[in-house]
Amino acid sequence: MIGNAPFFVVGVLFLMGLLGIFMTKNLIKIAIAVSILGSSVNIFLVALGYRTGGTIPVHFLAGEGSTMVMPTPQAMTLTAIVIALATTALLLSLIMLVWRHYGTIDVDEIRRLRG
Amino acid sequence: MWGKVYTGFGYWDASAWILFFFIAAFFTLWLRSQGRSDYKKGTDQDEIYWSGNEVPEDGEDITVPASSAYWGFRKALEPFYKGLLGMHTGIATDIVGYYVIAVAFLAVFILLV
Amino acid sequence: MRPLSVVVRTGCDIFAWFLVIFGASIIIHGDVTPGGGFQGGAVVATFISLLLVAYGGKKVLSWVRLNIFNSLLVFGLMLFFLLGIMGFPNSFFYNFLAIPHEVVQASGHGVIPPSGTIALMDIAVGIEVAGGLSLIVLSMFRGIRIFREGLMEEELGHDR
Amino acid sequence: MNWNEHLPALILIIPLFGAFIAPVCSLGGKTARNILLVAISFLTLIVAFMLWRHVLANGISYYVMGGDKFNLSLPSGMALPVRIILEVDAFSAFMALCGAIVSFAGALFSVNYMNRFTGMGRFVSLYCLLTAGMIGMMVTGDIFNFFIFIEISSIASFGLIAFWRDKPTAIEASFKYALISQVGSMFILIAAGALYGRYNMLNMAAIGSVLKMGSMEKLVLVFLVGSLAMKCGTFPMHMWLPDAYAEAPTGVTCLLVAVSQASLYGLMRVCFSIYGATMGSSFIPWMLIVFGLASMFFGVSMAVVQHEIKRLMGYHSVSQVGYMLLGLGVGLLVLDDARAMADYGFTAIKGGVFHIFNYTMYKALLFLTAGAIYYATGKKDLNEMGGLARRMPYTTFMFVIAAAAISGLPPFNGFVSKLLIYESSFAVHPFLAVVALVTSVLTLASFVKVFQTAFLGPEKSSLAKVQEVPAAMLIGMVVLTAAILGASLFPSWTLSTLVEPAARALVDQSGYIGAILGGGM
Repeated sequence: MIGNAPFFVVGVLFLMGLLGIFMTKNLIKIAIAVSILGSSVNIFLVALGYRTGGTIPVHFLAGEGSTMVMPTPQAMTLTAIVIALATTALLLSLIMLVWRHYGTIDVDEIRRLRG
Repeated sequence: MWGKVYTGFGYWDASAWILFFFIAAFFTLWLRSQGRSDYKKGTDQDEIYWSGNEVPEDGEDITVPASSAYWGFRKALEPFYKGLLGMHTGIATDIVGYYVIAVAFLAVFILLV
Repeated sequence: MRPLSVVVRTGCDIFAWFLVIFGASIIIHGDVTPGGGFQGGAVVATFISLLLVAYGGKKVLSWVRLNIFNSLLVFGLMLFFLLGIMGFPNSFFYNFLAIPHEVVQASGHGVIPPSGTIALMDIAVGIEVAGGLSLIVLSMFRGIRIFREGLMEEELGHDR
Repeated sequence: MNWNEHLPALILIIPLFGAFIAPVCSLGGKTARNILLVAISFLTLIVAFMLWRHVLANGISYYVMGGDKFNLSLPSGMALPVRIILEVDAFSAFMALCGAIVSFAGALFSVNYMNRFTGMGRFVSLYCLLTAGMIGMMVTGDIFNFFIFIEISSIASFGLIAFWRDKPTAIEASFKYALISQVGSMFILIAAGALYGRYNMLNMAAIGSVLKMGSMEKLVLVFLVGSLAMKCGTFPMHMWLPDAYAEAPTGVTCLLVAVSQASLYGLMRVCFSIYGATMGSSFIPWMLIVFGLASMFFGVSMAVVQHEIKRLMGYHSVSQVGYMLLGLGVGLLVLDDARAMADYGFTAIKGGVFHIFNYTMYKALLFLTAGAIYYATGKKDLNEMGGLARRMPYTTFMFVIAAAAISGLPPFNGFVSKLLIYESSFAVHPFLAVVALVTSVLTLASFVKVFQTAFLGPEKSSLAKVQEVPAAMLIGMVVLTAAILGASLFPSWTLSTLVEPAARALVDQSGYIGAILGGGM
């Protein structure tokens, strides 16, 4: 049961991120919610990779242990973090430009394109 | 290369269509060539016929703009379009909302069936 | 952003350089320890953001040239790319420098086999990320400053 | 060394190299940069063509990044494939060819179209990156790499949609796309992670070989299908698409069409090659059909009432994607029923795949003609146009061809693929074919409206100085027109060489799996 705790955290964080996107009107807060969503997925990946009693996956430093933690999910997480960083930077830059053009960061008022 | 495309119920042959096109073009051009070239220029005979009305000098004002095209169609389907246009609010979180609802709908129903 | 107090600035003067060294250390040891190109590069890039916070944008933007970071970015990318291409004719990204660990242990030079192109790629990525993240921070900051002071950048031919 | 073996890697290397070298090249001035843009996309096209020829001649080709040899998918003692593997079957090669043609046309068009704007070094860089991401999505054989390439193409397209950053609407469209695609890619990443946690591997073929349906696999399927359907603009999730297509610079819109097809490719890869016959229930095929019908009908009925030219075409993209979903969904529905498959299922898949080719070509051409009108007149609203046919005869000619093809008028290629879809979906239920026919009629109606208001009618005094667009833009359009006319005049040749191998590869799940798991032993 306690082994599943990370996945509960992942679920809660994921729902928090989704709710944050829908419930808030401030664009910056929406960007933060998207980051929370990304973090929850990263926790999910890291939690998947862990094997109980596993050692580090560097062959020469592993010591006596026979099971190693798979490095693939960690590599996936790092890649996902890099991508999340790029998108966060882009989202924040876009929000900056939105504020420059519209004079507001209320998501309900940024709707010149509709219909 | 010029063969037929079988659809399982019938077929489509581009070369037959092209043949038909040339035949039709031949007849059209032949009919056109039968026209008389000895009409009197500068008289009523070379005026534009516009449903018996006077032809306006500048056509710019009497064109139907694009947003008025298919006015009747839109009028007849007004309730439909009201709903459809009401759906496209253009708010960013609504767009995400439709997506998440669609995924949630799929997720619930695939587990049920 | 205004410059902060003299205490902060002195602290920045003393400690900011160590961030670069720390980041470089992470980059160079990327193949044997946790960390690597991206992490080390991100640490190096905090140097610029620290300067921005402590000294304010006006001064920092007059100190730095964006083209330097741009060329760091391109240089890192091209180095990475070149290392990938040198894997031909075996395959793209083939590790052509790697030495199997039996050979290393037989020769008696240490226990950790050289990782071949992985370390070099870490360095390339480190340079690229350091340049790129600094560029991101500086450009975002410049964007805010242009907006604040009403100096819209000159844009050619944008006919709305 | 034999370059043919390295083609799957080369097709990624070339646009990536272009993206990285572009900042250096733009120091050499305008000409060097334009030459780079066109040369890179042309080289990509050539490599895509060679890859397609190679795949047709030698079967599925795969490539192990960083392996001792390019085809060492199973190193000694490994039961599962390791390393990053690119796998190109006939369907991927077909899609990559379509994408490369569109990328080339868009690059040629952009040379003149973007001439008066600053920041072109970044534009070239992002354009090449978008091409690389799009082609990467099509050639990768690994579900996590698919996520990476989808993100590369998304990030590049956010930048390109917001390229005119002094236009408020462009920023708004880019923000909307960024938000929804970020949420969508998180769903894709969760799905990839869940598959990894379950089966300890990420290779699509290897996952497909061991997959067993359970609750988690069902959820993974839903997440992947939902997110990728959003990316290609299916009905309830389509609202970002007209905004983004209308506000991006036109050369980019043309490429975005191909990028949405790459998402559709991913959707089909997941449904046919990973899940395939093990999918069990017919829920997902029916949902694809329903999504397809909804996109077709509602997309086109929104398009009829638009009066901004690129936005109208954006709604048509929604409705055209519906045809492909209908065709491929009908094929998926009868995947494990050999008799129905031979009867009409394979025809539906052929129709869907052929429609992908046709759609990519004529929709890209339509966007390019809209861009040419914008370049020549500076106007986007149809209300302010009129009588352009006299001023821009070549553009008008190509617009007519593209509009006839998209409305499914015989003898154009759109008619052939739509005919295949009508006649095969009719066998499932007549209602499907009826909706498809009504959609086709409404498509014709809305393009008649565009043609009549923009090109016909009396000349407006405000448009008296309009001239035909420069030659490079026309050449970009001619490339696509030639593709349309070729597919129209030789439909059976196109079907047998281009479409049928792709459709056969899509259906052949065991072939896709066997190529990876049988190699390198």
